[in-house]
Amino acid sequence: MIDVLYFAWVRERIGLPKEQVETTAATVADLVAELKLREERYAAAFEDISALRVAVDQELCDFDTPLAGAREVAFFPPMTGG
Amino acid sequence: MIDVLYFAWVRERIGLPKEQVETTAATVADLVAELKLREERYAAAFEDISALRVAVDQELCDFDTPLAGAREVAFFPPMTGG
Amino acid sequence: MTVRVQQAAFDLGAEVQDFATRQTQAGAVVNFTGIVRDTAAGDLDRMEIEHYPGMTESALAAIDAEAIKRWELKDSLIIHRFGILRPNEMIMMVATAAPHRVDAFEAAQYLMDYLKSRAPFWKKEFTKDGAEWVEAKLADEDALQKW
Amino acid sequence: MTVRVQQAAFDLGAEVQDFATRQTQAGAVVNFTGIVRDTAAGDLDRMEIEHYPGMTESALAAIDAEAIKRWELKDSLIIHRFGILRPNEMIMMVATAAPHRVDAFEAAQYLMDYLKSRAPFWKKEFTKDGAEWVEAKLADEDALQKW
Repeated sequence: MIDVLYFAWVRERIGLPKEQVETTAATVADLVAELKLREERYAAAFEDISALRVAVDQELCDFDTPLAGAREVAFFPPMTGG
Repeated sequence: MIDVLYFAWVRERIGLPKEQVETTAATVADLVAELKLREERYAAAFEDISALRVAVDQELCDFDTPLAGAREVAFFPPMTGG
Repeated sequence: MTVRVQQAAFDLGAEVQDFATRQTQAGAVVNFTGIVRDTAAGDLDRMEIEHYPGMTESALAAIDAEAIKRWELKDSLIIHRFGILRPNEMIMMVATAAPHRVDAFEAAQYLMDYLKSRAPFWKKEFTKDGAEWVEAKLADEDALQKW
Repeated sequence: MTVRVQQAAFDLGAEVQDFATRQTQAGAVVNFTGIVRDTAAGDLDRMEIEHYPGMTESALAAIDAEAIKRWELKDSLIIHRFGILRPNEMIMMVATAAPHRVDAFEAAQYLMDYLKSRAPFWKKEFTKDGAEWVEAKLADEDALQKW
């Protein structure tokens, strides 16, 4: 089980900020592929992956990052701090 | 008559902050040459002209600046503001 | 070397005064403050800033640690707010203290450049016409290249 | 767009707070503050700052005007003290306000670089061993080349 978090418009499109996901996905990209198959709102949120950023266990990383041992994956648009 | 001002160690070496000078010097360099002939303390202050800066009528300028119409000439070391 | 992520407003004057007066080794102090600006149309009701609790703090601490490694800093401070902010409210501030001004300036710019694009904050602007997420600027991403 | 040359101390916190809160067009505010640092030996009694009344004000105004020409500034402030200053006293500050952070940062650095080498101030340090004029640094002169 992995905690999957969504922020900003990703959260709004999917309609929830956080959920627990039962997955055997090897990488972030695999997890995205699984989520997209779930429902239209997931497919919409993950439609253009280049518009998204991902953090595994609160560290920014790439979509090909392995999920072995990961507890938390977060998806969000490019950050706008400052 | 020109007001001649001295600041920082130039003022200390010459021993006064300001004086009126009767001169027909055409340029700042000519004025310096005249002042150096006056007394040892002037010669000491103006010994190394590359260590000095000059302002004519409160504008930084070069030593070859003409003095025609000038009311005020100031000599001082490189500035240390901030 | 201090990072604060908070919903409450901060007192810029008091923070800057306190930061500058507690320095004993640094003659140069730089501060940057970000303020909510109205839209071009002048109709901004509010900005809402969302963040990623936990990651926000660790991302800011990592950016701060990198700045301390790269420049001779004696002290640093990052304060960033989240939640609802109205026009003219202060969003965030960074402060740096160094023996020389170049270090204080460059470190503050570095903190700002990274904080813009690598700290998990997202801004949404609310006007009478609706709400829009603020889009990240390409120029902000490009700014990271110079470090 | 405000230049103050004064003997009296200034209230950094109040100045920065006032400067930032009076901005309505600028989301980015940068402040630099210079503080009297002790000597390496830790024996500084005081610093005396001499200046050239009249020229000081016009030189600072000219530097400020040039910054306003080069960057999109909505406001600026320069305060510089003269007279006797003790360790940890604030010598001077500049503040800049701009719509974008790059302008606020660069303009503040420009003001500082020019103020260091082109504003008629001279510093003298007094320790128990005597007094010495602070020498201008080559690095400060070189800093002007980049603008």
